[in-house]
Amino acid sequence: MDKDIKFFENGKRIDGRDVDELRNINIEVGVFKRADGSSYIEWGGNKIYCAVYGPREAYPRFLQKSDRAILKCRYNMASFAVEDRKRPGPSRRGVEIGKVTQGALEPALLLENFPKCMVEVNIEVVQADAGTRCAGIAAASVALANAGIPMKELVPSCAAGKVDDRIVLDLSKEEDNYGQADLPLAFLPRKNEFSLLQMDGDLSEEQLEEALELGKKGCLEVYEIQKEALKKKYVREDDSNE
Amino acid sequence: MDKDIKFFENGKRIDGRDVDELRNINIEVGVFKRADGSSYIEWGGNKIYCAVYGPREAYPRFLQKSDRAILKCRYNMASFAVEDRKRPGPSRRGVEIGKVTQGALEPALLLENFPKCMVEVNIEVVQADAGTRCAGIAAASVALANAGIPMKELVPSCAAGKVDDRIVLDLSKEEDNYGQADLPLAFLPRKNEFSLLQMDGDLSEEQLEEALELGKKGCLEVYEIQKEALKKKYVREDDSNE
Amino acid sequence: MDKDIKFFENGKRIDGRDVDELRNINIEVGVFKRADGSSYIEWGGNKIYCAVYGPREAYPRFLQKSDRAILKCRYNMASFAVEDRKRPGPSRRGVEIGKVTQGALEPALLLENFPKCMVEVNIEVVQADAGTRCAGIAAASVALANAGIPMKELVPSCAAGKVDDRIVLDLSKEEDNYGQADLPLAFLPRKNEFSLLQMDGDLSEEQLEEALELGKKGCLEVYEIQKEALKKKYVREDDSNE
Amino acid sequence: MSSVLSDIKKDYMVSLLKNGKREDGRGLNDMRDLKIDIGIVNKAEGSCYVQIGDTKVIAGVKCETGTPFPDTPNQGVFTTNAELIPMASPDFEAGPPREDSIELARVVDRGIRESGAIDFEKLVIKEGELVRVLFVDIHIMDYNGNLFDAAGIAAIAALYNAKIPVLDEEGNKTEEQIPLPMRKIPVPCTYVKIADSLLYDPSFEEESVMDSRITVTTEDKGNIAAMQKGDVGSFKKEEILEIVRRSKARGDEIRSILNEKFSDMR
Amino acid sequence: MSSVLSDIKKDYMVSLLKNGKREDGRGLNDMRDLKIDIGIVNKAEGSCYVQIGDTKVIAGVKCETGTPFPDTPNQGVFTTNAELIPMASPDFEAGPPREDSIELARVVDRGIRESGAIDFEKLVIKEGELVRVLFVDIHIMDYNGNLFDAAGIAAIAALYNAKIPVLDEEGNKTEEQIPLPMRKIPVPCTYVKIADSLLYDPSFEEESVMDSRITVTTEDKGNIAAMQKGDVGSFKKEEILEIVRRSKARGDEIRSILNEKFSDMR
Amino acid sequence: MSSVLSDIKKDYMVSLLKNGKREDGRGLNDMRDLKIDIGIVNKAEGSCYVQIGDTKVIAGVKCETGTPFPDTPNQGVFTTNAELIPMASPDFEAGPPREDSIELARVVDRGIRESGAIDFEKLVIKEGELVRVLFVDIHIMDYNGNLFDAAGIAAIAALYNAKIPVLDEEGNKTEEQIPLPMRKIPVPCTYVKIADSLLYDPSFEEESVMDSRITVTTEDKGNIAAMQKGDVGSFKKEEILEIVRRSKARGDEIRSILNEKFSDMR
Repeated sequence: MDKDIKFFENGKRIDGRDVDELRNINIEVGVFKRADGSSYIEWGGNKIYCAVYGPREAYPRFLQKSDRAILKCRYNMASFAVEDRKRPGPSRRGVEIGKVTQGALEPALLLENFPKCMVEVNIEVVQADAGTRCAGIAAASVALANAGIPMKELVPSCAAGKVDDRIVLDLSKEEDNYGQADLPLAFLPRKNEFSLLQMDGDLSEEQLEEALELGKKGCLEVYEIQKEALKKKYVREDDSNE
Repeated sequence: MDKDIKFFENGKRIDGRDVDELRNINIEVGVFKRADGSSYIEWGGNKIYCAVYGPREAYPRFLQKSDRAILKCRYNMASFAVEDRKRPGPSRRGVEIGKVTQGALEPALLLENFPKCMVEVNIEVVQADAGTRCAGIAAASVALANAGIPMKELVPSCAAGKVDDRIVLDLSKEEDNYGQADLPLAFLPRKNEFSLLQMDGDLSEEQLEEALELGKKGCLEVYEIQKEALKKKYVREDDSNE
Repeated sequence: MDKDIKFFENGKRIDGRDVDELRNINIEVGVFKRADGSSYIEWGGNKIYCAVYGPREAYPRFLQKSDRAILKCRYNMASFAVEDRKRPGPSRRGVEIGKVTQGALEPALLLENFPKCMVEVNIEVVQADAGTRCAGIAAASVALANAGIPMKELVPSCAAGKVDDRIVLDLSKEEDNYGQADLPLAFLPRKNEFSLLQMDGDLSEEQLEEALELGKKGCLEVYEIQKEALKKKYVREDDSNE
Repeated sequence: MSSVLSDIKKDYMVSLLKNGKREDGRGLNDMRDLKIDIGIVNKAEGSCYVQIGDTKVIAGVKCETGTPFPDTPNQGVFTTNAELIPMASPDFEAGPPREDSIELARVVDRGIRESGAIDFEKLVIKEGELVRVLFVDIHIMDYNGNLFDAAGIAAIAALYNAKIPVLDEEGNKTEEQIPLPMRKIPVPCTYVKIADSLLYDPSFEEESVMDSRITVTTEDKGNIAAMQKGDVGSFKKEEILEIVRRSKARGDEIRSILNEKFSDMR
Repeated sequence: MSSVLSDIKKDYMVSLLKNGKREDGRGLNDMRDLKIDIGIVNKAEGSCYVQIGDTKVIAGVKCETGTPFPDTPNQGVFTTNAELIPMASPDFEAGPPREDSIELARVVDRGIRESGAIDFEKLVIKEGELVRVLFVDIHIMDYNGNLFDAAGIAAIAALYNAKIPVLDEEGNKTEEQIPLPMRKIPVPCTYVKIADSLLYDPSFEEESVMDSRITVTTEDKGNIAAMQKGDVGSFKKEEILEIVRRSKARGDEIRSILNEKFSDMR
Repeated sequence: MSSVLSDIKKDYMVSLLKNGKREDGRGLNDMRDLKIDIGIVNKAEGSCYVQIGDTKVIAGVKCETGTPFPDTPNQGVFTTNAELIPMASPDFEAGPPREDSIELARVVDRGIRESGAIDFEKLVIKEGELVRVLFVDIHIMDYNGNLFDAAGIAAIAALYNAKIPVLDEEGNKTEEQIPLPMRKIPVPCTYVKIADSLLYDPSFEEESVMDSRITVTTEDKGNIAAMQKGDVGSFKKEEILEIVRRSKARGDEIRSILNEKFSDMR
């Protein structure tokens, strides 16, 4: 769906970034009182909240698993988060994103510690600007840590993509709409494996390899931001406890 | 939303009533066989049935309260009850009216006698002509008595309102549509408190006080009609038992 | 709803059949692996699959009967089974057909052998060409036998109808659309009773009697086809077991 | 009902039936008291309250304009809806229509549609573009058996009661009103079978122990316009024909009651 | 909460209230910290984040064009929706709007509509044919009591924040933008009654033991535009009038905060 | 399945896999028998029955006309729907589409859409006003693993099978029929990982113990059009690239089978 758009000028992208550069990301931890864990992420123009509840008894009961907790992930977009008003309530797109979000986060969690329980992740997109699912996963992983859910590692996430035949990191809205491919990824840094992998568009095998490498690099940067956000939260709390 | 309507002529309202005069009200008790209690009210052009079931075990179970019965109130309007056909099934308006109806009736009931149970009130508007929620509450209270639900007192209900800057009792359809304020009330005569209070339009503090006074007077008249209806029912039954 | 259609020529119907002649019917047994019993029927232009699950514990539990299994019948039409695309998902027509299908099949089953259980019949119309409910019932009865559900007898089914004032067997699409009456029947051969009987159109008492007779004859022919299909299945299996 | 209690009740009924008696004292072919109040809802285009014994239903007709279905450009649109509201029985739940109310609505609908009761071509305003859209909504208020007959009678009477506005050339409503183009009076008659006895107009108690149920809708000439075997069970050919004969006679009686009321209306 | 625990908590609160104190140290007529952030979502036509204590809500305004309702051909369309999303409380479930969120949306809606806050006639593009359609969507993010006030303040501020495109003669959007035709600032004030004490701005804990609740929405002149007694319980006339008086004063304070923010915006 | 049984089964499979074997005797990169029957439903514009081992699906194409989406006025509309009907598995329930069927439909949809298989511009009748609206509906009849590949193959074959009526200048259907404007044949290939082994075309049993799943859709030139990691688990970069390489080869084989069938069709 290429339009007549100039994606690069003097080696820089439309918004001035390098090909391997993330947008600005800021994560706050513990933003809600009711939730067991919560976070707020600003990632480029994305504004996303995440609240985690659990572990608590899984309900309805037929969902319970005898050997571990189940993870429920709900992704919702506010009707006013996008240019054209979205109808309130669940959408097919949101249901699928909830499902792949669960698949991305679950490998990092020690759910076997809590049989018959559930852990609920609620992701609320208040402003959307390309890459909401990755931003949501990154925020959710931090909120899960904030809720004290035992985990092997944090799950960073970010997208690679192809515009104008070049592989770039973290597509902007314009690159996403008119580019050639989008590859949302989540990465488990210690396990060195991808736990989110979707793609649509057109990629050769070589381009895929390049995109995976670039995406991994991006995820590792997000990982640092996630750790920093948690550190800031707990150091601050320690300070105030003194 | 004033229109160019003459609401008063020679001190009388469009339908010939005085400002503090109710429309004609007639209540029948025990009109259904299956229900545990029932009633039928004609109030002006309103025609409303009410059926009460219970107390019986609350279902689904997670609704049960260990220290008292729950009260469920359902308000439904027949598709043919209004000028423009209403889509069959629940509406947002109906859901809210069900909720405030519950709030209006519950203070008068001794629900603590029936832990884990539910009492269901079904209000069916067959013809609507302004003031259906008040008429429904008045009918429901009588049907609850007919069902033998223990209660502290009956709950009369009626609306006050403002048209042409004057406070009037029991708005007609035209007064409701083009008047300045509507104030549906339910009143607990023994407790001397209001258990339904909604209002929309425009009222000064003084007008509110006047409207509450007038509404209370109206409720007390409805109270007599409710008692009369029950008396007629049980006296007639006693007669026929002799 | 007669159109200017010539339904008979030289004593034959539009598609060349005699008045008492069925369309071609072919039934295959055991076409699915997951289901406990299954069948596929081609009946004229109808193509219908049937899968049976059970007996297994009835769910949700409040459906359980203490003295017998319940029978659930689901009739679904693929969106592409008809000329004008059908919206996917349940329709009012489908719900009613599921209900009468249950009523047609249940008298032949020994459901009292399985208290608190359920038997589920799923009928999927992949191509529709008049008479799908009868074809579905005939296929379902065979699939129930294939699932080993104990039964008193098979339930054959077929429609009689009236076109051009004559009683005919097994209406074609054109006869159904423009004919004068449709009478879908299911027949219990041993009990000599009808377990499906619906009718719409215009029939005199005498015409009804004639149609019931003709329908019974048709059902008995379908009965032979059902038995043949089961025989073929089990003889073949016995062969392959040697 | 627990099956033990149900068995005991059924045994009792069967022993009564052996002597040609029913629990409420009626003969096998008797109807409970029938009460028909036409025109009770003045906001509806047409309405009717029907009471058969303690079963009470209300039907209302509303009329809008809309586009015809593509395959019937020269016919008005007709929709029947039934609500088994929680008011009517402790077993009815609120929410989307369940299979019972769908079957009820569809059986009533077919009886009216297939009998040719309404001249649908007269509901066309502009062929292929604009037609009258009729809604019959049936509310079950008190469920004590035999909903099919009560709903069917209420629906046809509400249609005969209905007045719709005459439209001017642009399709706008005028003050003038006309009745619907009605041609026939279909009447449904419902029988249940309990241990080989055929009972007309079943009560709630009878329905709870019945072996099988059938509804036959006849029209003015005595022909059958619709039939529906309901729920479980099965019927012999002879039983079906016997029920049809009785339904014709019963239908004629109810039709003359209705006809009288309709002429009172004018 | 189990009723035993609930009783103990209520006893404790009542004993505090006897001394004019609340669990969190506030006076009976005090509001928790109020934070209002206007214009936080730039994809929305207007938006506002409101925090009252730990209760956090976001309201967004979107504007489309569409046909007016037949009975108000000369007025724009206005719709309020509230989502009590599972994020905000362990007790909120996803799915169709429940009665609580419907009541919340309808009370906020009435406050704005009935106060005449919006000049609906100025939202007409072509009378009877094309009007602006306004949606206010309210998301409850963290539920710690007093949703009505938080949602009502967020909604009116988002409306004042909203800019909509000027349309050319064919009804197409131009680059130019104008604010909505706002006229008034309705402010809801919610009180609960616990054992004869009237408490402004109830916390979650207070709501969980309250006897009754009431919301009074006043407008700029001090008149009442909407009221709603919520949930169970009842109020004396004197209590109602006292709450109205307090709500007028409280409403004026919040209105001046809002007015200041609105003038900053320009 | 209880987790104990599941563990035992998995241990058994893993021990087989160590020797490069699968429960059903296949090699790790082998597909079960593939059967493709094109054009089995003559009421559909296009249709295809696909069987992979015991997994059976049917896809049908219907074509209507309608308005394009506002942001793509020069493109037809394409919708994919999948129904995991209760027929196919004791675990599928009737009702609104569950997350599994939504994911299935969306993955099939993206493979077709993103590969450019359909020339959507040729589906425009009048730009911005009237376009062809294509529906692909996929019915899962018997669920025995690997729905993604079966559904994806059935969908693309049904589209190639489809004939739609040529429209005259007023947009009315003529007798003449043309095939859809198809350009490419996207083919999905699904692999699961069980204890570090990568298995093509997983059976139901294999899916029930898998650690992770991935679907790669390639198009005619060998490029990737869509990918989806499904369910839990994770993959190394090298595993992903290995699966992509195998999917290209496997995709080519299936494409040539399809191409042969498509040329038979003409």
